[in-house]
Amino acid sequence: MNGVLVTAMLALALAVIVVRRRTVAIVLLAAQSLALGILAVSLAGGAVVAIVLLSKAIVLPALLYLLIRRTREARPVAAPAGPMVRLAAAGAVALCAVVLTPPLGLGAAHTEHIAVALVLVGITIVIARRPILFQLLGLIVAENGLSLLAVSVPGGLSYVIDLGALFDLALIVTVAAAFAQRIHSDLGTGDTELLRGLRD
Amino acid sequence: MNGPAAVVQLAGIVLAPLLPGAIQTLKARLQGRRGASVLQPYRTLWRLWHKSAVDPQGAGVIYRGAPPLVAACLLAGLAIVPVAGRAGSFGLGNDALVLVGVLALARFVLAAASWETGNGFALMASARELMISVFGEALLVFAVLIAALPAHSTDLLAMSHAAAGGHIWSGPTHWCGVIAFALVILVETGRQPIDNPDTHLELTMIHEGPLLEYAGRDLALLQWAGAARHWVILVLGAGLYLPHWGGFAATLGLRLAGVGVLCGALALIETEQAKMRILRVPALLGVGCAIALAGAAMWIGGVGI
Amino acid sequence: MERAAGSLDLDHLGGLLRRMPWTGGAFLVGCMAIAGLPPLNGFASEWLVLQSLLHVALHQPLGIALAGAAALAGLAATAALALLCFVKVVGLVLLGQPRRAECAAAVDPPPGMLVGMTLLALMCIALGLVPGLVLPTLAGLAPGASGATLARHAGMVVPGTGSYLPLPLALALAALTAALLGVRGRRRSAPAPSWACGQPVVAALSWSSAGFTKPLRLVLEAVFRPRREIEVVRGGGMVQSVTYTGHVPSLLDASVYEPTVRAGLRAASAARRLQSGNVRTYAGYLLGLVIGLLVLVYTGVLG
Amino acid sequence: MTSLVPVLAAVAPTLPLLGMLLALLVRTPRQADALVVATAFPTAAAGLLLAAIALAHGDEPALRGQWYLIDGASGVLLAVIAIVGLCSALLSPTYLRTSGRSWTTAARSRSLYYAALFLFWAALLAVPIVGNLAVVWLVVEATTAASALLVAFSGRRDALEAGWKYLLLTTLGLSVAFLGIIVLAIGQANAGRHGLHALDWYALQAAAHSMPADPTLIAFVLLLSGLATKVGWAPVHNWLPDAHSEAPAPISALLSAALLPSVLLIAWRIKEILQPSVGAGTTHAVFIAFGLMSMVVAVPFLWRSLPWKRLLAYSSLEHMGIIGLGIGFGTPLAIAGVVLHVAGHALAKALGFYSTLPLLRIQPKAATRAPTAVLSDSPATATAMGVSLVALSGLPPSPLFLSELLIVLGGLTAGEVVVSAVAVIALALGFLGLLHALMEGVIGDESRRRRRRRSREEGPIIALTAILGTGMLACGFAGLLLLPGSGFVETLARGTL
Repeated sequence: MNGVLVTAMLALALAVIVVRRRTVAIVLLAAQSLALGILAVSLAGGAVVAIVLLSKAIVLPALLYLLIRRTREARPVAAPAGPMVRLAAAGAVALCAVVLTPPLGLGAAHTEHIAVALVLVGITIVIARRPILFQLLGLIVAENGLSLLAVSVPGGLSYVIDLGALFDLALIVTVAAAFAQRIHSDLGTGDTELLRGLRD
Repeated sequence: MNGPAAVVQLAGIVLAPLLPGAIQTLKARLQGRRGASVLQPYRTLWRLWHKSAVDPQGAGVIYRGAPPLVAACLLAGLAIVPVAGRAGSFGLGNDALVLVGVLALARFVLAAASWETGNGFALMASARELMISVFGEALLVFAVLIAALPAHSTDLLAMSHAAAGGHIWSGPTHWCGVIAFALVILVETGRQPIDNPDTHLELTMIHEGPLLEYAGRDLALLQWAGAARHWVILVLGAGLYLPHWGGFAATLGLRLAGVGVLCGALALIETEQAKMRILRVPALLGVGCAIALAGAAMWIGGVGI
Repeated sequence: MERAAGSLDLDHLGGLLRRMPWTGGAFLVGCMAIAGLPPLNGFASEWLVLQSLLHVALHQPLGIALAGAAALAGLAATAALALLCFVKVVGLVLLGQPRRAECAAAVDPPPGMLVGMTLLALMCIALGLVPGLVLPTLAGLAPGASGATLARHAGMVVPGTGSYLPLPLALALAALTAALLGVRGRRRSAPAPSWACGQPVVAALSWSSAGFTKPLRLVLEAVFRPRREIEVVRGGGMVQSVTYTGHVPSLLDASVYEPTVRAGLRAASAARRLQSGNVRTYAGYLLGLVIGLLVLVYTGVLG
Repeated sequence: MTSLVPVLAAVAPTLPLLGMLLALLVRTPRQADALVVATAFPTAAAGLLLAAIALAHGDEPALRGQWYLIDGASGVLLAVIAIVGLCSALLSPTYLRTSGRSWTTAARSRSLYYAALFLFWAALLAVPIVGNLAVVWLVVEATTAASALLVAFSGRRDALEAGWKYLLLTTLGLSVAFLGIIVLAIGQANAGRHGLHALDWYALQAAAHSMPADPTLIAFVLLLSGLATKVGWAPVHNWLPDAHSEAPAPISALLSAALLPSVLLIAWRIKEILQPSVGAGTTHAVFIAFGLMSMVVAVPFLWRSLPWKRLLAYSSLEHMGIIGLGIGFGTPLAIAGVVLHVAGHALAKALGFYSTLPLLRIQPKAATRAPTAVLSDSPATATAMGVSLVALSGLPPSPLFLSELLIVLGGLTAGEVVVSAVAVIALALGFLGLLHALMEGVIGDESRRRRRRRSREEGPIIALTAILGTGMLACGFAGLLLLPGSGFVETLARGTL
């Protein structure tokens, strides 16, 4: 059961990098967080962990959806490369992660590989997608990868770390949302390609 | 024992004008002319001594002081060069490099004098002379080095002792030294291929240029200095690079014979050789330096000692 | 001299020795010392360097010995070059006719300015006459000095090689010059213009520094590689004017420094493309770093 | 005295948090400024006192509490953060008065600025104090959020771009670092130690020998590459110049002088802890690689005539490289150099950034183009800029000269001759860039002497130059007399916490 959920998380991450519309991407991300929440409950069942992950599955997507409504996009931002190229890149990065990570001490090597793969795919999403929202989604995917590994630590990390991580993620996402909204009102679009003023 | 050696060195003062005289007479005879007698330089010195000097416009202390200072330098040179392997104790030491320095001082003073008078020909001549001396001094120092190799010192006495006997001639180094020093003799005495001593065309002069402005006793002193330069270089050449052995008397005889041979050789070269283009002279001296360097390399490499 | 003659350009001076005896004298001593002429300190130090090079040629293995021999000849040639250069400087500045009105009216500066120069000139002469006193202490300073200090006396006597006794040499030269002056007696001399093929001597005939060094520059053309532009202006079928501008480029700057600086700046501007401004490229650098380190760990290079 | 430590360790970070809350409540700008002064001084006092105690106890093992751990290095950093924080807080009113437009309306932006500043300062003070690796990560993540807001405070498009890049890149880096922390947590959990205190510095060091080799190496690599992004080492340094040149001057000073070295302290402690299991060779190689790369990458950028703050940012890149190199060498001499370098660099860089305020008033275009002949406009600003540039370029009176000398000597004693040689060459080339800025920007040529405009704003900059200048000289002499061979440096070099 857990293996299926973990693989589903990776599949959802790869879907996020492919999909064109922002709302669909947010739904995919919510699904990924939900899968993570279910996995956490089935593994350790700690109350705190459950609350944290369920809030990640619900509150964050809601916040992002709110952000999209305020940053209306005339036409979706053109992607630098075709969806298939992006998918191939993400797949390659995931494969690298799987090959390169040695056994990290968890019983399930599968979870370790997927967790590291998720973090690296998160970074690839930031590289592959131009819109600010997708870069933010990449950030959250990487965060989900971390939570996946954190959840599967035998005995679980202490609640202080979980709550702290959630608080930090919330802080970062709100600040990022403020940035996204401000940049959108300044530029008129969420495309980061226009943000290239500072170079040497 | 230094007495006789000192006497011979001092005799050099008197005998010096004999050398250019001998070379001129030999050259005349070779060219089928009767030529002046060997004592002609003495007569010119005597004549000049009794004529009045000249004050070119704007001539100052350097112009008037140059002839005595140049003559003094050459006298010091005479005192430094040992004649037959022995030197009078004049207290000036017998170092070859000091001799090079003294000759350089004489050249400096003459060039300064030509600047003082501002005479175009004198300046052109001293410019050429100093240019040639750049390569000439390098060659002279090379020759000194080759002679110093067996002696391990630049002291002329030690060098002439090391050059005594026949053993030194077995290696190629000494022969390279001979070639190098031959060129040095041509440069220092200002003989035909490099400079024409008896030219009257101011544009071609090198050695006589600065003497143009002088007359009377000043000119006599400078002419004597020229002759003394011959004596110093030829005696040095004979001492270092002509075979000699035996006691003081034998060496002295051989040394004077050597000087005679050198005068003959110079006369022969002067008759055979036309004057070289001035800008080609450095190339010739460069070849001399290369030969000397090769000789030194063979000695250091231990070839044929 | 700049205060008195208003300019330091060699071709605009002349005849300062008679008008500024103290400064001229100190300048003359300085030039003779640099040119390495015997009674002064220049020759003493040059003599020591020549001796040391000779020892290098005598005692070192072949390669170094040859280098020593070549250096020996090189130093002698340089000394002659210095002699040529400083005769020219002395001639242009101190001797001959003044080339400008200010030089004619030049006078010695007040004593305050003279003290320094004269002191240094005297030190040049003093050091030149008795270098032997200073030599042992200087030799002791050399790193790894074997402690075999040289004997301390006026002249320089280096055991196992030549000896240079400047004091007796200087005294001999002075005495002989005085004697010859005495022998020459009162100079009966008539004023006469200096010989210029019978032409009256005019200022235009006075030599410049370029003329004096022309033979050397011609001979060493391959080394100097002088650049000269000759521009002939023709008008109405006649040559109106010919302007000649020539200069000797400094080799090291042209062939070493400028190319290096240009290459450095070009490389720097190429390297600056690293900061391209695109946030996605920057994230790419992070991904590359992480994967690179993981590869290093995987292949065992790291740890 | 040590009984005070737990109290101070708690008070130092919480005071600014209190200030943050008050800043959000306060209404008028004048009240806000008064609040700043009211909170800045006590916090700085607490920080400095704690630092003093830590430095006094430098040669004994670190002061350890239930949740805090303070050793000699954290003492130095606490002092630096307190001083630079105090100066930044006191200069903020001047900045706000002259900064013109900002992110939101005038009244709201001032309290927002102070709130973010105090949160940032509190988190900074917490970093050297907190004794747990995971909690330190959380605090650093908080600093990122707070400082991202401050970087984009001026609201211009460039500021937004810089803020977004800073936020995005550093958060990604920290996620990678957190991955490393979790791998360590797994190792600790497998060894039977659970909960928060399994990740305490002290607990990790105790378990260092028993850690499995492979996972620990992966953890070390992930942690280092993550923290490298935050420290601004090449090749992940790209956010550094943008963030520094767009942030308000007091914030850039805090970023460059305090934040980068504190994250470096974390990396240093991780190196000390994981060294037994990962192997000294690897840790030294990684640090030396990062250090050297940063110094070499900084050179081409320093050669261009950069705007003033951007030049200081690239100089920070170079100096963080030097500190990384020093830690990589690890010999006592190098460690002495590192400690002195952190202090000296902080003061010099802070002075450089503070001199931006009067500079921008004199030459407004200096924000986007290199300053020219500042001396002719305002000698006071020119002196401040000149003192900071001379100090940063490592000319003898500045402590950085001594610290760079110590680091290179340390490198030679560690046998890293080639690395030291390359480092010295990189330093010399970097020096060319700074020298160019000094001559062109600060002094400029005589011909363009414009009439001097004396403005009343020059008071603070003159005071700051004097204070920070004497601070630097004091650092230099303290470093010269005390550091090499002292117990303080021995314990740091040994690395036992």
